[in-house]
Amino acid sequence: MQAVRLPDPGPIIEAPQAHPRPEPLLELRAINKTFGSVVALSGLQASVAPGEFVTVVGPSGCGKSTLFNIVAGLEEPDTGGILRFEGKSCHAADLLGRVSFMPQRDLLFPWRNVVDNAILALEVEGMKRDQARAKALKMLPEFGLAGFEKQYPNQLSGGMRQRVALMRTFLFERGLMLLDEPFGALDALTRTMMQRWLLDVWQKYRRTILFITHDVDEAIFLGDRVLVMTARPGSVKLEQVVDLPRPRQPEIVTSPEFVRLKRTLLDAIEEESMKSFQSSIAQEKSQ
Amino acid sequence: MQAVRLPDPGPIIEAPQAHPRPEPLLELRAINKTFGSVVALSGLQASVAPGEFVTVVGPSGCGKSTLFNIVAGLEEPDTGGILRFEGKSCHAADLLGRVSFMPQRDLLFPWRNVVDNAILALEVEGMKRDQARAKALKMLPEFGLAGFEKQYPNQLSGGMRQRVALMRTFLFERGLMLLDEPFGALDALTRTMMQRWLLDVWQKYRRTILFITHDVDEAIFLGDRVLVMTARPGSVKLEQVVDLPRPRQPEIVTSPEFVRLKRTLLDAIEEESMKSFQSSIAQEKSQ
Amino acid sequence: MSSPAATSIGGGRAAARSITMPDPLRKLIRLLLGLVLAAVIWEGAVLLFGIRPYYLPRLSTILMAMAATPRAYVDGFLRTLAETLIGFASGGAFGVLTGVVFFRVRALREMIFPIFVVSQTIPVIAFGALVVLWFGNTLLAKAIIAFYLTFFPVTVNTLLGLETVDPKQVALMRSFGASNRQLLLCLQLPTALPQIFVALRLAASLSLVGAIVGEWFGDTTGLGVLLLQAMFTENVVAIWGALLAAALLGTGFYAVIAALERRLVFWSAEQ
Amino acid sequence: MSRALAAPSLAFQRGILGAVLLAACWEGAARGLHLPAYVLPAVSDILVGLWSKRTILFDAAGYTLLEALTGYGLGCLIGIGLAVAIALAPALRTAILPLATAINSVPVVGYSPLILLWFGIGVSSKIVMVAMAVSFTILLSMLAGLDRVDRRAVDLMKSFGASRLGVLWRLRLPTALPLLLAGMRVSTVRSVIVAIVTEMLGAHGGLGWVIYQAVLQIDFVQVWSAIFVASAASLAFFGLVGLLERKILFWT
Amino acid sequence: APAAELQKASLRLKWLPQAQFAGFYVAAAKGYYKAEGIDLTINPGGPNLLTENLVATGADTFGLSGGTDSVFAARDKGLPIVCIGVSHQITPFIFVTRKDGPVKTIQDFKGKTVTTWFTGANHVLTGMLAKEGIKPDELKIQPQQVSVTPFVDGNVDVVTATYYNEFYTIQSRMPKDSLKTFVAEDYGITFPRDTLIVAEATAKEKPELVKAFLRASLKGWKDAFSDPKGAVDTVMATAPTLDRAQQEFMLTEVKRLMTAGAAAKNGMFWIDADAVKTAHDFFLKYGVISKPVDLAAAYDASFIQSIPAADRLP
Ligand SMILES: Nc1ncnc2c1ncn2[C@@H]1O[C@H](COP(=O)(O)OP(=O)(O)OP(=O)(O)O)[C@@H](O)[C@H]1O
Ligand SMILES: Nc1ncnc2c1ncn2[C@@H]1O[C@H](COP(=O)(O)OP(=O)(O)OP(=O)(O)O)[C@@H](O)[C@H]1O
Ligand SMILES: Cc1ncc(C[n+]2csc(CCO)c2C)c(N)n1
Ligand SMILES: [Mg+2]
Ligand SMILES: [Mg+2]
Repeated sequence: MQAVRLPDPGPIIEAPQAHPRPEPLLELRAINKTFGSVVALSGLQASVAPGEFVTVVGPSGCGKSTLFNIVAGLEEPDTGGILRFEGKSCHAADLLGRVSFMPQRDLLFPWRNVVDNAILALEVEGMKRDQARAKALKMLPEFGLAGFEKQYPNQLSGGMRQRVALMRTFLFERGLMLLDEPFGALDALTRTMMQRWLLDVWQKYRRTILFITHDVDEAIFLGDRVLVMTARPGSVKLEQVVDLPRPRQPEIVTSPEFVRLKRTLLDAIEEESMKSFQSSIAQEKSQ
Repeated sequence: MQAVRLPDPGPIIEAPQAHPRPEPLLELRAINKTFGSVVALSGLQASVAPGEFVTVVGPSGCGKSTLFNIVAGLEEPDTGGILRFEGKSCHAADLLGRVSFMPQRDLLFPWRNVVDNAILALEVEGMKRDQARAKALKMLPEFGLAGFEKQYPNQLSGGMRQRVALMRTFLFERGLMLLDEPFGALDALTRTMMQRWLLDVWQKYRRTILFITHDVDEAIFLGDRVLVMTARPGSVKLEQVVDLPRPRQPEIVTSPEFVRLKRTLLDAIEEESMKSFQSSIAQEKSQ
Repeated sequence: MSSPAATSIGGGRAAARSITMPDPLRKLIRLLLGLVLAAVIWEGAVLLFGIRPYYLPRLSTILMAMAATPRAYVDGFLRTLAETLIGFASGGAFGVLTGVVFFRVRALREMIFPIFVVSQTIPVIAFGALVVLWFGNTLLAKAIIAFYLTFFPVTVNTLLGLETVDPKQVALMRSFGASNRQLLLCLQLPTALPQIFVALRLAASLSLVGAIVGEWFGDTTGLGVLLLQAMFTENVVAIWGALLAAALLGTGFYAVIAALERRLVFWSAEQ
Repeated sequence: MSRALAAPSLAFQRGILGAVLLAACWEGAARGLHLPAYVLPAVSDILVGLWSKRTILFDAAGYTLLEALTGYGLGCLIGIGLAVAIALAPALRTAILPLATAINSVPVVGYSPLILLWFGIGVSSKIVMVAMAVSFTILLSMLAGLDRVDRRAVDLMKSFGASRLGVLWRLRLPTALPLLLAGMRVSTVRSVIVAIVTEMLGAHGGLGWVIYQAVLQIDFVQVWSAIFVASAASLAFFGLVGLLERKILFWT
Repeated sequence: APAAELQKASLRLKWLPQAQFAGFYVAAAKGYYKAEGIDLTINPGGPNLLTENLVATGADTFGLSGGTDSVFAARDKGLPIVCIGVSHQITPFIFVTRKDGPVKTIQDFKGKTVTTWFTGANHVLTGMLAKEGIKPDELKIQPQQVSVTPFVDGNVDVVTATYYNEFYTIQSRMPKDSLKTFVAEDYGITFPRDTLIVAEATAKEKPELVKAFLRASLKGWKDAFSDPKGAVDTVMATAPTLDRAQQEFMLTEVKRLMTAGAAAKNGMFWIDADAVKTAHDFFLKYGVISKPVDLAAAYDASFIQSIPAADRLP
């Protein structure tokens, strides 16, 4: 099924067609993933160029986290799919330790303070604690955490926890960052603040980011490109380039171009949501 | 401080001014509430007309839930405030059992199945189980729960749980319904579905509803009127009538009138959010 | 149950399982196989390594000794079972009751709870004479010791469970106009139930300890008597016999409580 | 702030009040009903007896605590070791867990005849008994703790390239700590009681031995004095581990 | 007598059912107590239970308690109990060593490891040593455990045994004739053990009950000795897991202990005033009791003496 498109919502590229940029950092082709009798992903294609900020939206249970788990090296896709990273074909397991992954919840360790949580990945890599801490301390102000380095997670607000988790991900300096709904647990207002702040940080470090969200406003506000996924089995239904100027201002969300993009995406998502709503509602377990 | 307003966003009424409808169902005047040294509400005024759908937005921690607790009879406001319900002045405690209250989380009892959760309030009232169940069973299809009556909450999706909680609230037939962020825990797409469905149900039963949310889109999409609260200590900063036609179509969220209303509200909220963001971030505990 | 949830989530595995045989039967067979295997290892090890019967007799010797005087073991088993059950039931009921009372009346809790704690640091066996003095050589006396060991964990966990009740849920119930009694029955006790069952499982083991120790205060029937008798006549085979009977009783009772728990607090099993 | 300070002190006062009331009832019953010492000695007599026999009781308490603490330490090591082994090699689980549950459901006192026969009447049999009683509790609570780990947190660690051991050390062990320490706290009282019970069946010394001897010498004041000391020792041990627990688990 | 007129009473033993108490079980099984108008319950003992205590408080009517030593101790502490008969007329304990071991005479105990029970047997040992001029701290005296295995394994030089119980176990686990024993009587010491006791109140208020109990018990014991196999059957009906051979041995030995000394002439449960006096003086000397005990009040021979001699002799 095709997305219903309003006239001229910007350049739209069909999913099977590869993105035209020259040397993608990550490339997925014909990726399938089956869990027992559940087909989570089927024939998924996507690519991410270096320095790009790609957002992914799709109905609940469509396989977004599964996609991330594959790219993070945690799950192997079914045989037959092609996975290329930094120009070389590889197995998912080869990616373990090569992309920096931030899961759906912050997953801070309650027994580690802010700094020690932030340097977790560095420690696993084998860096000396002192060295890692020094590195993290320098970064704190940028993450709005200056003065909080000795605090423990249970002393932080949801927004701050999320920033610590993001800092942990940033400190694990890898070519590709995977962010799985980092702001999903935040209330709408805090969320807006965090989005603006993330763009500031990204602007500065220019990492390549693949970002999952449920929120269409968020997907447009942050991304260079939005991938809309189909209902399960998941594949890419629509790739929407977001040609809004950067740096993006908060006011942009009520600008006509933004609203037009939102309309396009909403229509595509609507169709998929409707498909999966009735079935997913019966099956998806809470928490 | 006043809200920054774009030209002509629709009729705006200053907070201290009473809503002009004749006989309000609920009226609050000069309500204060202090917890120890924390002033949660200060000089709050508001009124709700019969059959009206009023939405409330405001920064986290501004006292929205406190307001609801007072109206539900769970907290007594500080002395001096005026509380009128169905035209009569009363204490908060008098309202216990007289408004139907739906708290921020679904709070379903995991040991009760769908029907038994739905009839909880009826049982407390003293209705016979069989009678209550029969009543609930008739309502199930409307709430999209037909065939699920014997399921337990842990077998339901988040959206379904929320509908069971709503059904419990509807079955407790009282003049006023208080819904405290009923969709806060849902993902954005499920949430959209639930909003549409709620409007359908409301259209049919025409209950008076006071509805808290963090999401401006939601507040506009659902409400006849939006109350914007100030940062703590909470009071009503802005009352915004939403003069969009009903029944409201999903497409309305990208319509120019909608976007204009959103802009007005966002500006007002932005100001308050900014005020409370830096302080709340350091103080608010996670979870 | 054929909920959509159940079928779709575990669909693959359930299907694979159902090809072989129903679940409980499979479990039972696996259990029996495990027991037979353990028995063979026991018997084999004793023969193979020539372990002195003084340290570990052959299983067959033990079973034959038990078969020689089956009444002693059957009577002992039933008697100890009765003591255990009475102590467990009364301790459980008292534990829940005090838990609720302590939850409701803070002053009482602060006055009495510390005494409860101290009572649990006293080795019962030390005042066995007092128990006989006060309650004689009755079944009741043993049950009381089982009770003494049982009630405290239940009190603690009931209290813990009641305290985990979500204040928001309490507010919800009160907004419906619920009375204190309705609050307790509809919300607080069900919420505490999983915690209470954790304690009951522990209490199942403890009540058996109480019954056995209670039988050391002069009695003629019971697994504790058999154990003591065997210990002081240096009859290792009889010690093992009594131990096996106690193991059967202990494991069986524990399994029953655990099964009851799975049935009654079905909702927390998923977590 | 002031209320927060006042609340625990009120609780403390009530606790003291409860203890005083109990002691008064006891004293009143013993004196008022002229109960002889072999039925129930008065509290005051017990305290006097406790003071006059303080060296004997103190030595005995030391003896018992030595057994209890050594057994406790050993039991903790065994329990934790087995749990970690199971965590590292899940295949072990099916072998160890059913066996442990079966052994654990038999009352420890049931094993005392065998342990006394095998390990003699000295301290070693007490240590073994305590270690047995403690290790199962620790194994089960540690396992429950290790299993409580969030799968997603494990995935996160793996995505950082952490090995099995790295995940265990940095994630699973800290996650297990709260349940482990709760198990350790509960086990303290148990370890002292098991040591005393085993001493009563045969020993060279210790509080259980003192109680046993005192009964035969018909010295019930001494029996009760020893019980008081045993209770105090258990409470001290319990309090110490509880304190340690709160110190270690600062984040809960 | 019809059931309605039966008087309820209980007998507390010093330990679990075994042939050591066969006569009482036989009397109960054959209805001798009922015939005397007593509805008797036999309550076994256990670790940490003290017969004197239970009888003094009235929890039990009759008691078969530790021995003369524990009766003295009880009287010394003011427990109102009276001894109405003595079962074992001579010391039931012996001290056992290996024939080929280093201990040839009691002088050789010096520096050796000796285990004993601190429940009365220790006094016998101290007495024997004292007669030989040895102080207890010259040897390593240790509490004896449940098991005789440390001795069998050679970890202990001298072990304490009762004739009827541990001595049997040792003999069954070591070659015959490899053992040497030291007997208290050879050193001029006799500690009569297994005393029958009642509360002072019972003795005073229900002398007929006491006499009836003694009559029935004596009958039971006479039957037990004339039909040992039947007596062991009766005991094992209560405690079926016991070892028959050991119980038969025990009954033989118990018969020897119960009919030794003055009992040979005066019959069972005879209270030998001389032996009691000797033991009393010994305990006083070694501080086991704090002050002299009124022997006339503590040992009341009138009940046993009231029974015709023929009924007392086995
Ligand atoms: N390990 C697994 N075993 C079996 N099924 C799985 C497993 N992981 C995921 N699934 C199934 O695969 C589908 C896709 O799951 P996934 O978590 O990737 O969805 P998602 O798009 O991230 O959903 P959400 O938006 O709710 O996070 C779901 O139906 C899920 O139940
Ligand atoms: N029982 C109480 N005791 C002390 N302080 C309280 C209590 N209830 C609420 N508060 C405080 O009052 C303020 C308002 O709380 P309230 O829960 O009403 O905010 P809210 O607007 O509902 O926030 P949110 O959007 O996060 O739900 C907060 O600072 C909170 O900490
Ligand atoms: C007279 C006499 N004294 C001690 C023992 C052996 N023993 C040592 S401790 C104990 C248990 C409690 O007293 C037993 C039976 C015996 N057999 N007979
Ligand atoms: Mg996901
Ligand atoms: Mg709230």
